[in-house]
Amino acid sequence: MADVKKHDTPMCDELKTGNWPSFVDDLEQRGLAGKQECLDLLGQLELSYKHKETHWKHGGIVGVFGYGGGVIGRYSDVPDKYPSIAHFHTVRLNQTSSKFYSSAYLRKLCEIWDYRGSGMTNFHGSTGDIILLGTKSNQLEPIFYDVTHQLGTDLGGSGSNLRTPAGCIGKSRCEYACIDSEAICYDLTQTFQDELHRPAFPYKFKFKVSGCPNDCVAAIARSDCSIIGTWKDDIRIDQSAVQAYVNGELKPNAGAHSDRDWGKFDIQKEVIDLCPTKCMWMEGKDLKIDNRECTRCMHCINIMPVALRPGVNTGATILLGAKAPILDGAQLSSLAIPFIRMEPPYDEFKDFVGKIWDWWMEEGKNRERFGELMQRQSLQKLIKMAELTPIPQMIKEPRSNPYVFWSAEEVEGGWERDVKAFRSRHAA
Amino acid sequence: MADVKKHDTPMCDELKTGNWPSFVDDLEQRGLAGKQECLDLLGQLELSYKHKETHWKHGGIVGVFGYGGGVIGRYSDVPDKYPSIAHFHTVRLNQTSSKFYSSAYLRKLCEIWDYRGSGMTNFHGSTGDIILLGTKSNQLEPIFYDVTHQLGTDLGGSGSNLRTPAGCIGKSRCEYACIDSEAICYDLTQTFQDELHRPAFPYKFKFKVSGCPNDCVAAIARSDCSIIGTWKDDIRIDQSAVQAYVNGELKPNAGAHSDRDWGKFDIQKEVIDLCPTKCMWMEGKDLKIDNRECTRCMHCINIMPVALRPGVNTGATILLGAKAPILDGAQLSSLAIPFIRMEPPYDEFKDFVGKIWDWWMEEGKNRERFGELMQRQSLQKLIKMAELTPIPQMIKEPRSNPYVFWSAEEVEGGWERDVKAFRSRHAA
Amino acid sequence: MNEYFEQQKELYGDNYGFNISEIINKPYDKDLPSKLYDPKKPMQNRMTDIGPPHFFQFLPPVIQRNHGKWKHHEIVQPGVIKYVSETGETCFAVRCGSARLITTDLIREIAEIADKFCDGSVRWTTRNNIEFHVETEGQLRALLDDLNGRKFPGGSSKFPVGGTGASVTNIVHTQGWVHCHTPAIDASGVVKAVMDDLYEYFDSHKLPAQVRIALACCLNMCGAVHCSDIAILGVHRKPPLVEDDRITGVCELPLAVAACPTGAIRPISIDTESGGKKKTVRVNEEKCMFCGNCYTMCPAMPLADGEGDGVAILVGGKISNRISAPKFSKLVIPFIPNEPPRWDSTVKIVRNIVEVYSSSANKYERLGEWAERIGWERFFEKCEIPFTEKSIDDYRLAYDTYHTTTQFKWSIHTDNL
Amino acid sequence: MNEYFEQQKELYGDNYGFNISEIINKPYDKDLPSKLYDPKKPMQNRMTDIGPPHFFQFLPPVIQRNHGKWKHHEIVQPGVIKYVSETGETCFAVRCGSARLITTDLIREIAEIADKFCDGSVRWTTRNNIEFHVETEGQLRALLDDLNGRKFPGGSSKFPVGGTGASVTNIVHTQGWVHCHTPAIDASGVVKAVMDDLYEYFDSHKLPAQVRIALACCLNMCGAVHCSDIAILGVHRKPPLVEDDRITGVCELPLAVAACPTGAIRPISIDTESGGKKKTVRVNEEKCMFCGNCYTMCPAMPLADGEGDGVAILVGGKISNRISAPKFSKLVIPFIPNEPPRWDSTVKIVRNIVEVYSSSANKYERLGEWAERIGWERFFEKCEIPFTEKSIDDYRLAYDTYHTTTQFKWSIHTDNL
Ligand code: SRM
Ligand code: SRM
Ligand code: SRM
Ligand code: SRM
Ligand code: SF4
Ligand code: SF4
Ligand code: SF4
Ligand code: SF4
Ligand code: SF4
Ligand code: SF4
Ligand code: SF4
Ligand code: SF4
Repeated sequence: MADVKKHDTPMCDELKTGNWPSFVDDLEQRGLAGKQECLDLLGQLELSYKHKETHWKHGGIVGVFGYGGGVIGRYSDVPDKYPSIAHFHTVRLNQTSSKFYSSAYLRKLCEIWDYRGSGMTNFHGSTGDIILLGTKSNQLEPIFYDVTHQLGTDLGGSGSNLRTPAGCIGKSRCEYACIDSEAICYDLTQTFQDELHRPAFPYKFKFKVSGCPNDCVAAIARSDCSIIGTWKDDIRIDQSAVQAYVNGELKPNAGAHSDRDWGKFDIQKEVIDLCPTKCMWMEGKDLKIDNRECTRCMHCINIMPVALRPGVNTGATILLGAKAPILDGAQLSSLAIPFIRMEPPYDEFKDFVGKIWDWWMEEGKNRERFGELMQRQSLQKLIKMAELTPIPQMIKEPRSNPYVFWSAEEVEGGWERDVKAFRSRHAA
Repeated sequence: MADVKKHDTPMCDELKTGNWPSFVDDLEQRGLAGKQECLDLLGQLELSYKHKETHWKHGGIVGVFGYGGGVIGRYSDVPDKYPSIAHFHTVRLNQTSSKFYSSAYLRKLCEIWDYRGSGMTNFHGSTGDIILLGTKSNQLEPIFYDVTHQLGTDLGGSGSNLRTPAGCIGKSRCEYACIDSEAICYDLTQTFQDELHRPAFPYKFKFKVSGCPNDCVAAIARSDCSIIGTWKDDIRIDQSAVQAYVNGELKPNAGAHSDRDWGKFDIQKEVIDLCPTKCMWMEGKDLKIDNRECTRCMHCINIMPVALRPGVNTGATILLGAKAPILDGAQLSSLAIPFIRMEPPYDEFKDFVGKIWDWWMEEGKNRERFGELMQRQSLQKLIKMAELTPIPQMIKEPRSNPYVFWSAEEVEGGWERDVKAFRSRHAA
Repeated sequence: MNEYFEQQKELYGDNYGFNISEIINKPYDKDLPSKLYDPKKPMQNRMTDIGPPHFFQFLPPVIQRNHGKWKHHEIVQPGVIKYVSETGETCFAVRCGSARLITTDLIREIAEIADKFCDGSVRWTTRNNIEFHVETEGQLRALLDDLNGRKFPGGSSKFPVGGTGASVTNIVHTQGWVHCHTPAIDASGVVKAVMDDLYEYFDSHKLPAQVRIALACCLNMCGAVHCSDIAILGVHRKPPLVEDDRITGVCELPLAVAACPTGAIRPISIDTESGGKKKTVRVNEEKCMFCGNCYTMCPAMPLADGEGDGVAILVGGKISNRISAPKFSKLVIPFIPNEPPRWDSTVKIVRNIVEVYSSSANKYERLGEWAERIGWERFFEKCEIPFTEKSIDDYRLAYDTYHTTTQFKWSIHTDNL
Repeated sequence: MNEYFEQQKELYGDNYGFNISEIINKPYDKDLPSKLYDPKKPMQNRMTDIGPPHFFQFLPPVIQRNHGKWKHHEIVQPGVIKYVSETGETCFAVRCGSARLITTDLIREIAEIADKFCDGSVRWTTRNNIEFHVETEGQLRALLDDLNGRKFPGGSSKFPVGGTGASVTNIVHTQGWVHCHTPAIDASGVVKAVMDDLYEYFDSHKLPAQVRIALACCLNMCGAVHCSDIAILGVHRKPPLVEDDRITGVCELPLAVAACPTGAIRPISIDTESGGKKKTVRVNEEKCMFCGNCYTMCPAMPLADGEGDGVAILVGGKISNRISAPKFSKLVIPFIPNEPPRWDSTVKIVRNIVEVYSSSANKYERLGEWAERIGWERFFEKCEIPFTEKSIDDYRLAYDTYHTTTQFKWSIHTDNL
């Protein structure tokens, strides 16, 4: 056993029981196997459990040469007690598109991290990065050289720059994928490395790519630019498989409800009545869909994946502006482009991104997210700056207030008016 | 024929044809029968049709002694052309609760108005007043003496005061009335004559009273304080009448759809499925309602008025703050009191009104409607000032942002904190 | 006497308005004011705060007897509702359209009809229709015949019967060019033109549900068009003029500045011809949204302009709590020019919306419920209304109207993508 | 080679990350950085902007062969999904819970399993679960047995299988007291406590629909809890301290002032002990809503406080566009004290919500859809959550949450009226 010091952590220890994987046990084992950082972290966490307060200082600015992000500086405010974690910076790495790795890759990563860091990680961070949790300032450059040269992997984002894009598993494993979310995620990450590493934005910016409206990467809630697969043609129907569901030969929702007796599958109640647009009906044994009325919510497809499949004329819906509540309140992304082809090299999409970034970099205030700019300057402004066409799909409903802006050019006779002429018709 | 001058009004004249009552014909006839004002008004309207602009000057302040409202000053901006309407002030009179009048009352009113005014009226104004449309400044005091002494009727409101309350026809003719909207309207009008006549508010204030949630006086959209009848117990059901509807013996919705073939009445489709809470079902021949889940939307009762009636444990829901868009955008009234008894002398309700007025008069800015104050200072403030209990019925949904205010008293240990003590636990 | 009325009397003491016929039945004394009113002693003989007469006195006898006892009703034909009381009595209400802007002569005619058929009683509805009440089928027929025969010289009906059930009833409206100083459109003329055109929907029950139309001649929205199935709204499109010459005389400049919701008005000093300085204001025209609030506060800032002003159409509002909650109307057509005297384009557009709605909505479905069910993209498509950015909200609560889902329908707007 | 991968390669030229095994398979050279990196010539040997390796190389062979060809799937048991390809091939995905905060040793163990059963491939889901892929039923059983046997010394599972279908899957969460400077609560500890308690819902399919739980340790909401079925949110309740002594040294005062969304911070000058003047700020505590944005901008304004900080619970959010549009979570419990190490009250409250939901919602109905269907008054009643004014919105878009209809249900809140 290595030469390490274990702190007394009675409270943390209570988190060893129960069935869910215990990070305490994991850390303790790793610590006892030679990583003092893990034990010191548990020690400091125990102190936090006692004080009910964090023991990390306000982050300092640290990083690697030439990059404006990728490292989060962190220092303990009780360094004397836990010296091995006095410096405890995190390093963010670009994850792979759908977070597949080889064992060799992981092992190499572990070697690097055991040598240069705490041995603790987050697989993965909320944005999607691989998070290497805790190292010292003097290790940052070596880590950078290690991961680039020896792991073929670059740093992720932090600060006012693009963050590592993320996507769902998409075509690797999912039959619903209308776009190649992994390839798009890869392409955007590569294309925008400069934006990722050298902060030039008013604030952070995130891309997320989901292959279909189920949105398994939470793009609509968590990315400034949400790319979500969809289709324009008809849902593909295999009527015999529909019957197999009706007859109970196939399990509804692919078995997602297997541990409770919900009664016999009822296509009317469980599919047709729940369709939000009520655009489905049975005609004898055939399931019919009025596809023009369908809003592609995925429900019927989710319920009967063997019988129904998205159409084949596919592309993406682009929505903009999602963010957490700071400062103006949380936003979901709002529809900007109802349908755009997403085939490499994605030029049309990238042109669009260029336009919205130009606008934001021109007009965005310091620490103003893209969604806040949209709110402050209006959807009309977005439409103008991104050269979009206003369409009703962009809104939930038309405005109810009458406070419409007009420009002089739109109004017959313009805005030049003559007080005298007015008063000649109307005595004051 | 009296000695009057008719103007050439070719455009107005085009409004004489068609089946809808022609105000042009009415005015012209009255004019030709001796009222120059009516002809001058048509003349000036013709000019407006030509210029597509109003020919009334910005209103001046006129009124009767001791009252701060009830008269809207108005002057023509082309008085030379239409001298009889050079002054053209309107006088607002308190209408009766449900706008019933006797022929004798109307005739007397006409006599007064022919003598002292233009002979033109609005029956009624949007707020509900009788509007006497057009008189001269020197007639205002005489009109006031005439209507009070000889018509038993007072002036209505204008300016920053209470406006004449209005109500639906209620118990006079409607089987749905859960509260006596006419009596309440009368009582409020009488009780608050002082507020109606002597502006002491930041801006206008309107009461409207509907006997049930059908809201035939548009209270929820058009009054700062909306009083809407409702019931707490069960919908009364006459099962044999239900069957009469099912069998086609009674017409659904009391015959409101008689001129189109909508097919045979289908209680499932037309009532049960449309119930917003889906709290109804058939049990054999009986219609059942889970009344605790009912939101008293009136739909089922509207469809089968012979079979269903509101409960008998009745009172009102009070909602606050409706208004037109100036300045902050339109508001519908928002729920403040889910249920309050409305029996004379309505003390509990009037206490409540006193509290909200006190708050508004204390805190409201100039020209700030009550609803705008609510928005500016929050529902929480309303709850506090009106001594209400916060309940979920007050909101559509709980807040989604986490920006909660706490007071020092609510927080363990209060807000006094010691920087030194903090820094003794946490090195800076 | 009636128990209910006695109770009411007790509550209010011997309030002046409780014996109204005594007052009313005295002949009109034109000279009374000059006898009573002395400008030097204005409080002398002044009667104040009397309010309106108590309504009960004006009710027809059958209603007095059955007040609070009504059991159910049936619309026996468009415009005629039969009420049945718990006492077994019945009453027919006959609803007639009205221009609302009516003269004393027309009121006298109404009084005459009331005397002839209705024991002298008549009422107005909350939407300005006139209602007569009779007790028997026979009286009903006679009343309807009488009403039917009354026409204006130009041929229009004086008392068209209708407006009940699934119909277009009277248009709630405002003053327009007949009396107000801020209108962008006329009221009475537009209403006449639209109702003439929609008349077939007024005297029939053939719509999916009631269609309530309202008109307001400016953004103050006295017609409360903000919650109507179809709203006709007068809008300005040119920023206010500023009359430097008279502004300080007629306005408090700080109030004018404060009036602007967008902060578009700022105070400035300008040089006068005489070499001095004069205070006035300037409008940042890019920030003006033509609400007219500055003009309300300041007569020297008029907005009205024959070319600039016109009609906006909003749809889909409602007030009742039936099935769905009350809703605001939504702006679907930002501008139609003023076309007096018959506002042809406006009339055509309103009819088109009514007809498309009528042919597509479900029974009992209000216009706004229908639009929400089919989706607004489909509404614009079906009604062949061009969608413009003007329908997109950019005011205070705009974010809540953004479309934050991938759920939408393909429509004419996306077909070329 | 695989056609898809060839195409991808073509697109990106011979990008560094396209032949990843060549790089990876070289042994780790600890001294490489010191050989390559020279602080005086930092650009020397520096490799930048390479991004991540191309994902395709890491896919298991069966997935490489069937990329883009999957036809349908079936969840054969909680945590195990069988995919069927158009080619006829099948693949089983096995999902294991993970603490997310994991050590290199645990990652090595994962690598070992991947080597043993999955041709060396493994992935993480968007919710931080671990997924292994095998091709045959036999491999599946062997893998499951292996996973089942792996436990930590304290007894917890290293790789619990579950999280598919109508279950509670992994809690998306954040750093908490393990790494961040602004948290009001811990993250890992709370998650462990809640997941231990809800474990039966993780490895079964017995809920009406999926229940997604997220945790964020402060209002920055890195866990993006704003759209979760159940959200556990760390909140402060005491205004920031102001460290007059060091504030000018560590903060730009104007930035701190500007950071406050409610304008609660104003700059002031105070007298120093030495008789001079010093700049600092003061907080109008009545206006503070404890968002922490000032602390983000200024280290001399800490909010954290053992008594003040704790948990808020929000519910009813969702992300998918299935049936209903994505929704925000709504605040239903404003505060629960921090109770390390097992946050008993929080755990109990979360379980109660899950159970009431589970027993009352319809099949396929997400928590928020259920709450909206039964009405929020009923939600509070059924869950026995006291309603407080803290749940009422008073921020920017508050008006849109006011209740503007008479439609509501009677509930425990109105029973005494
Ligand atoms: C007479 C009047 C009340 C009054 O005090 O004057 C009245 C009278 C009745 N209303 Fe109303 N409503 C009257 C204005 C209203 C208004 C206010 C408005 O339009 O400004 C509303 C709200 C409109 C809205 O939602 O936009 C209104 C929404 C209703 C409803 C709900 C209809 C719906 O589908 O949403 C009902 C129920 C029904 O029609 O079955 C109703 C039902 C009724 C009933 C059946 C009530 C009864 O049993 O007596 C009355 C006859 C209805 C009819 O005309 O078919 N009344 N009713 C008003 C007639 C106006 C007119 O001249 O046309
Ligand atoms: C006469 C009437 C319209 C009508 O043709 O019936 C009317 C006429 C005027 N209204 Fe109104 N309002 C009338 C009912 C309304 C209503 C409807 C209602 O009461 O149900 C509203 C919408 C509801 C509300 O109160 O918000 C309404 C909202 C306004 C507003 C906007 C108020 C706001 O807070 O948004 C203004 C502007 C103002 O107060 O400065 C306004 C201002 C005016 C003024 C006084 C014009 C002005 O800018 O000073 C108009 C005088 C016209 C004239 O020359 O006669 N009027 N006004 C209505 C009063 C008659 C009556 O007493 O019965
Ligand atoms: C593996 C993963 C994608 C990835 O790239 O990692 C994934 C995989 C699948 N999702 Fe998902 N979803 C994954 C995160 C999500 C998320 C994101 C999130 O939770 O942060 C969502 C949005 C959640 C929300 O709405 O709040 C999500 C909403 C769905 C839905 C919509 C469910 C609904 O009722 O609203 C479906 C459809 C279904 O379940 O039938 C779906 C369906 C599926 C299918 C069936 C797709 C397929 O055919 O492969 C996959 C298996 C589902 C299962 O677990 O039962 N997936 N899925 C993610 C697994 C997370 C985990 O470890 O538990
Ligand atoms: C590490 C991570 C949490 C985690 O445990 O996974 C994280 C950690 C921090 N976030 Fe975050 N955020 C992380 C994902 C998110 C997300 C989720 C997402 O990207 O999907 C969000 C919500 C979505 C969004 O972008 O709005 C998020 C919204 C914030 C915000 C609020 C931003 C806003 O506009 O509302 C802040 C505050 C700020 O930027 O000043 C913030 C700030 C921070 C800081 C840098 C603290 C600060 O005040 O400076 C945290 C550093 C913690 C530390 O010491 O390691 N973090 N942050 C996530 C990044 C890992 C990764 O790269 O994969
Ligand atoms: S978002 Fe759609 S395509 Fe992507 S994994 Fe989820 S269900 Fe599959
Ligand atoms: S995808 Fe959704 S909207 Fe389209 S048919 Fe299926 S259930 Fe209906
Ligand atoms: S609001 Fe209700 S009570 Fe009043 S008239 Fe209308 S339906 Fe009758
Ligand atoms: S009143 Fe409305 S909510 Fe109540 S049972 Fe009838 S239809 Fe349903
Ligand atoms: S809506 Fe405007 S223009 Fe029309 S009456 Fe009211 S204030 Fe005057
Ligand atoms: S019209 Fe309205 S927006 Fe324009 S200047 Fe006047 S007050 Fe401001
Ligand atoms: S939610 Fe707050 S406390 Fe937690 S990691 Fe993010 S910034 Fe730090
Ligand atoms: S915590 Fe937020 S609201 Fe309070 S002072 Fe700081 S920035 Fe302002």
